[in-house]
Amino acid sequence: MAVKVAGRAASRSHDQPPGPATAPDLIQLLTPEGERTYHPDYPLELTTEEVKSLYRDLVLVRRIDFEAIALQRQGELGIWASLLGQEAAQVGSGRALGPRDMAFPTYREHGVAWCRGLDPARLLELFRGVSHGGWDPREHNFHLYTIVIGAQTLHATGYAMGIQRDGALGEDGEAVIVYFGDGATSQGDVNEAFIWASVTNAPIVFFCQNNQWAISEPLDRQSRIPLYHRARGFGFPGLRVDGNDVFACLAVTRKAMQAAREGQGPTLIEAYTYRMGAHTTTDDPTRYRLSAELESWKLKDPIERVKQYLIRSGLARDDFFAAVTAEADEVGTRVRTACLEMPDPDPLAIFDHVYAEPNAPLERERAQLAAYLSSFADEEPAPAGPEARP
Amino acid sequence: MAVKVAGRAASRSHDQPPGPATAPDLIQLLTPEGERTYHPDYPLELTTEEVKSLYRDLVLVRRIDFEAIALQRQGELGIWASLLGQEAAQVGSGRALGPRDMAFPTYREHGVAWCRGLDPARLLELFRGVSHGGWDPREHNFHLYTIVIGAQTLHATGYAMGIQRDGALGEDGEAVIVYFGDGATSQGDVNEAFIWASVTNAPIVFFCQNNQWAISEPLDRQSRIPLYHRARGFGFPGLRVDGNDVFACLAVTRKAMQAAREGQGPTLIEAYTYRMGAHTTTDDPTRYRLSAELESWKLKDPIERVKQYLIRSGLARDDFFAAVTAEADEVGTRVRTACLEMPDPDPLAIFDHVYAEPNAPLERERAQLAAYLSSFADEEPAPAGPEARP
Amino acid sequence: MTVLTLSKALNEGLRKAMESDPKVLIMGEDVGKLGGVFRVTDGLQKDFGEDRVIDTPLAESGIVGTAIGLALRGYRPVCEIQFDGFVFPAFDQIVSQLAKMRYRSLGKVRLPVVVRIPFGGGIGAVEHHSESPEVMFVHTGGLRVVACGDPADGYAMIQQAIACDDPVIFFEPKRRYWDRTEVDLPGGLATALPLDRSRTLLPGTDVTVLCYGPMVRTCLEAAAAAREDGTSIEVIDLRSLAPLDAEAIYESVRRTGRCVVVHEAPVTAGLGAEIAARVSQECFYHLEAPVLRVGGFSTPYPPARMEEHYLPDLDRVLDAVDRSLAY
Amino acid sequence: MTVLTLSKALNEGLRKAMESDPKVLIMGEDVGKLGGVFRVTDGLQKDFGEDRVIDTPLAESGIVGTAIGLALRGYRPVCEIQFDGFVFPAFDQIVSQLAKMRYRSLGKVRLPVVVRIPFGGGIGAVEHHSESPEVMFVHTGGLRVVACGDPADGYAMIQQAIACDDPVIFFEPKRRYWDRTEVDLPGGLATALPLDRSRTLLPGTDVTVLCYGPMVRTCLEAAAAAREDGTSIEVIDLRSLAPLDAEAIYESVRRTGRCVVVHEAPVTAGLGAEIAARVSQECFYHLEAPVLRVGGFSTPYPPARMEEHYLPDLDRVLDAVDRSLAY
Ligand SMILES: Cc1ncc(C[n+]2csc(CCOP(=O)(O)OP(=O)(O)O)c2C)c(N)n1
Ligand SMILES: Cc1ncc(C[n+]2csc(CCOP(=O)(O)OP(=O)(O)O)c2C)c(N)n1
Ligand SMILES: [Mg+2]
Ligand SMILES: [Mg+2]
Repeated sequence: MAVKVAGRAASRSHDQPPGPATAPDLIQLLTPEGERTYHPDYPLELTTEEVKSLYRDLVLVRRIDFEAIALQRQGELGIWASLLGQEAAQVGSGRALGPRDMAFPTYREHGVAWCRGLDPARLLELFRGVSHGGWDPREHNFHLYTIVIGAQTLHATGYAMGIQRDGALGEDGEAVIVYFGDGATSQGDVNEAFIWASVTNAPIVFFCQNNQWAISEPLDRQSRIPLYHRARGFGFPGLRVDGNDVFACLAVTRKAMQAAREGQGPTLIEAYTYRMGAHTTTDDPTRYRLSAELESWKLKDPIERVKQYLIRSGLARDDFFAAVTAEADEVGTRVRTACLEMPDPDPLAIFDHVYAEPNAPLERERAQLAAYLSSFADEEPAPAGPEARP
Repeated sequence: MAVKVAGRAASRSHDQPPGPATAPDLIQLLTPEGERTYHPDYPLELTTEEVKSLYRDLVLVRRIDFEAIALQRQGELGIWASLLGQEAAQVGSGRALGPRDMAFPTYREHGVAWCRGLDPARLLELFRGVSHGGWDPREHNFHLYTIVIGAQTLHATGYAMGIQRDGALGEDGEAVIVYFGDGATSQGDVNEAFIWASVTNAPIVFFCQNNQWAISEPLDRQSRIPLYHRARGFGFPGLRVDGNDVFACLAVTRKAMQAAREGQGPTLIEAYTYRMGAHTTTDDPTRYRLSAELESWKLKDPIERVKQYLIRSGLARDDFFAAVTAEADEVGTRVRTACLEMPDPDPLAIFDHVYAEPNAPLERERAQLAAYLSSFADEEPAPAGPEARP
Repeated sequence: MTVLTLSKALNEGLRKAMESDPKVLIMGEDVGKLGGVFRVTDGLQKDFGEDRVIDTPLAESGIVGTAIGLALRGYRPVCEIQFDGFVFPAFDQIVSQLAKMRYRSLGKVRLPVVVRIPFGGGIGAVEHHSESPEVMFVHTGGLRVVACGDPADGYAMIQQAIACDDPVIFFEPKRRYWDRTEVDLPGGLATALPLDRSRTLLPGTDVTVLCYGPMVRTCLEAAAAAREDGTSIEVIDLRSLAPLDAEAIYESVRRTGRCVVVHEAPVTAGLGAEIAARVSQECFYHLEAPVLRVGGFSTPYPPARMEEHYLPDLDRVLDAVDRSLAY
Repeated sequence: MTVLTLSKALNEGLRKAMESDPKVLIMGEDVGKLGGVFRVTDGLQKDFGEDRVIDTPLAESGIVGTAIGLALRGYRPVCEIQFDGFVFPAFDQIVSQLAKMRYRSLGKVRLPVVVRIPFGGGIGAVEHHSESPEVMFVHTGGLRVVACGDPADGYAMIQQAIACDDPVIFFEPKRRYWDRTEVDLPGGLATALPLDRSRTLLPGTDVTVLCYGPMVRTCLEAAAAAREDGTSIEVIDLRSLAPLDAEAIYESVRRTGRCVVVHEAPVTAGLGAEIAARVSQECFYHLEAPVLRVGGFSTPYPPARMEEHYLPDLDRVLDAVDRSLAY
């Protein structure tokens, strides 16, 4: 009963694994084999300590992610959005930020959160259902997770307009980075953010992690040309970086952020990467993609290539790798413990923080719920969930 | 108290009249002086009759527009959105359409409406407040006016997807044209339409009349690069045509529509023109733009140049021009009479056409209003407006 | 009779509609190979092709806006909004275009578009996945708004909604997707209750309880518990939220003299307000107690570990019934 | 005391707020040189510069979305939505972001954003220029919703809204922009009525009439006419639609025993429904008649030449008062 429509774009190719992006497009400083390459525009110089520290971050954020997946499987989290495969894009860009720069994440930027210094337990609160986020964005200059696709791109642009108004530009100035996915590029809000940023020349970097999939939809449902080209339609530069190359992500983001700080306006960075896991723990990617694709991307693993580089160039030995693994286990345990120890919120906290100013009708609702709940006080313990009572 | 913000785009230039678009950008087949020029990609050949007929359309739609402005001044219309200055963009593109093509207008496409064969009186109904439109889009393949900026671009794209599904593509196939303004390019919806059209390769032409202003906002509030470049960010061709050149608008639109029909997908056409009048009859452009700008554009008048061409090349003489003027007066009178003769709608028609299927609560409301109105039957005539009774 | 989950019943209803009318299309995010995050469109792309089951770009305004265009061309699109909280980017297209184009055209345009929205909480989800925005559409003239409460209704109502020449906002109680009941698959729609009619699920004499969507099961359970205490609750599933089957409601309340309305949406300016206002007026001399409303609080939807206290449950329904009886 | 139009009073209020707090910004379409289509921001860009009075790109989601970002950075943006019907493209940013970010952050984020919306009909406009969408925001926890009814309130309330740390949806009755009253310009806000309080404009004993925005004048005129016929109407301007000043309403209705709510928005699921539901419950034993609602019909807003029959006017208010008294 399938109908073929004339004049459609060439048939979609998501049964074939997306090949590597064509060479001239892709900015790369470290090959999948761990070979350091050089790019005239991105003369990145890293000390051994810096490379090791990047490696450590990559390993640690992957470990936190694994722990969270395990916690979800054990019923301790409601859901988890894994960053597996995107560690380099997140750590590379996250480490490119200065302390005064502001980052606006989606729901998957656990690696960036780590680089900003946010306690991973705070992320788990959200996925456990204890809060909707609840951290103070100003504490680490890391905004709350945003779940509505694309909405945060406008917040970030407005924030960048605030930096302009504060006179906080210049060599030592501030800039904003905002994260979003390949699917998000189709949302009106994201395109409006491009317009605003371009028209106001706002100090902002649009960091798109193209992980090839928006849940089950391959990239060709969102665009028929590479995403980084989108920027040129709005009049600012766009470029594509190997999203599995932490060096390249660092160098490219650093440069774009500095340009933004210095008043040169927005840049779109497309980090070409791959979502190695399911969309979230409730997703089943075997329904829509072939394992061959996954296999081909495994060869480009963002952590393995740094390890190879460290080994090849004799910068690190087994004891270093063992120490990082041990630290990862420690962090994993800490995260797990923090998760298990999280108290459930007080039911009456439903009414907290709705308004800054007093709100009489709401206080009345709070009092009513309090009275209602206390009417059960002498009965058996409250039911475990709304459906637990028959 | 004005604050200067560092790092903003170079200061806006709307105190200077926008100059002519740079030559290589602008597709032109007839100079402001009425000289015919040639463009390798647009070898337009027109018979004398065709040129005269285009001239006639230009004059007639301007005359209808004048009549409507006058009617508004006399209190017969609530408001009017003048097309003055945009006649060539509308007639050129409108005449490029085949009868089976579908056009989606904004609220200003009176010239396109004319080319599609819609009785101008129907337009006046809307601006008089007798209906919200009320014509059948299928009758002339001319959709209803859409007032919410940009919304119609998605309708047009969906319609074009329907053409694909109907198998109505090919040399004799169908395509869609959708109109919108320079301001509209900032709306999320318009950008989503670009995405949809690109991803589905829909048979659609996006026809943007860049009349330099969105009410009081000059183009630099919407974009820092020429609007036709927007398309390249989405992966389809964009081009800029002299919007005051009816030949060029005809040729460019004809070619883009044929490409769409043949399955080559969308094109963005930016018709570079100027809103010679106020945004609408309630607007006062002296508050925000200089008369020098207007004066410079008067030299590029879309009608005058065709007249000069006809005279220079000896294709028409005074009797022709006199006849067109006479016909214009006739059409003007007809439109005026039709407007004055429009009956006010029956109050109970408020309840008509809300639903296709019966709706009991609404019928009850209708009955209640009927009873209420008839309770005044033996009193003095109903008040003229809600505020007329003290 | 076949026993089906609500998700599967909707799937079968969609399949039947697609089989009987080639103009029926399905469009949305992940509706194709994945079959939707709740599997409501499972297998349909495989059987009807990519041109009839369309995985769209990730943009809800685009989904509804292009569906309007397809309807203008003669198609009958069924849009899926992935979760309730994501209908808002499409809000403008729904309230200013979908709802108004028939009126604008003096009846010359019809827009048989169905917008399916899985709605409500109780699944332990993160923010924006548990909203109940139905009253905003009820307030918008030109839309029909319905909610199905069980698989049998889901199967019939989705087909009726697709057959309807008006735009229909179709709410599906997401936490009931895996509930099962018997569904009369071969049975034609001819014998089905019309789409704009409520259904009395349980007759009763003491209190009328009105509900829809996810609260239908909750209220039936409450009625069963109340019966043991000797209270006879009449449970009416509203099904159609716009237009309301008002006469049926009045008839019941005039009999019982008491009315409780239950929904998950915030009580403040929720659908219960409209019902309470109407019932208070139309049954003024019959009411023994004010119409009481049970619903969400006037807050954003809380984090999952608090939702059991936010959502109306059996106890809160019974509490309201008791309060009503105490007048 | 100075006699000002509502438009000018709002303009003066904005000016005062901008003078006293350099973080206050104005943003929207045509708010700069043009001073807004209703001239509410007239002269402000000239005096405060283009960085504080920002002509934005033509996109309402962008306006509200970037305002949120500016608020995160410490600014207090006042967004102008050009007409009521154009708030819907910004709906998602308002209900899912602006309303919820404080809650999401457990109080760590405050968003002192004001969204100004000229609303209502009666100006003979084309489609989408006469809407009254206020109840949709009232239904959304986390927002404050207010409507000013006259120049004096406009002047004070806009300053209070800007000073408020919560997001405020600020409705301005567009057909009253050119109405004039005395405004106490030098008078400080200290003596002004708090933003969340209603105001009894006319005391009365027979019927309580509740109204806001454009209906304030209409109801005062109706009360004057009724007085001649010997009926004493108490007119209350609600001013704050969320939160409602509920106790003041109950107090009045308990005294009069009768209540009529008047607004332009469709009656179906309008704010009147919420008020009727609450009053019916809280004043159950005091009501001599059901709460009656006067408002728009359950249709899209009609063409201008029919609006006089759609809009509540003096006669329709009096008709409802008579019906209430007849119980
Ligand atoms: C407005 C909106 N629509 C739908 C969703 C449901 N949804 C959550 S994630 C997602 C896919 C996002 O894809 P992408 O932007 O590529 O980011 P990724 O998840 O791949 O990191 C969808 C459709 C949503 N969160 N918000
Ligand atoms: C969504 C929306 N926002 C605001 C308006 C008010 N408005 C009407 S026309 C207009 C300017 C449109 O400019 P442009 O797109 O350039 O078209 P033009 O009027 O110049 O033809 C505005 C802001 C509207 N109609 N719709
Ligand atoms: Mg993705
Ligand atoms: Mg324009």
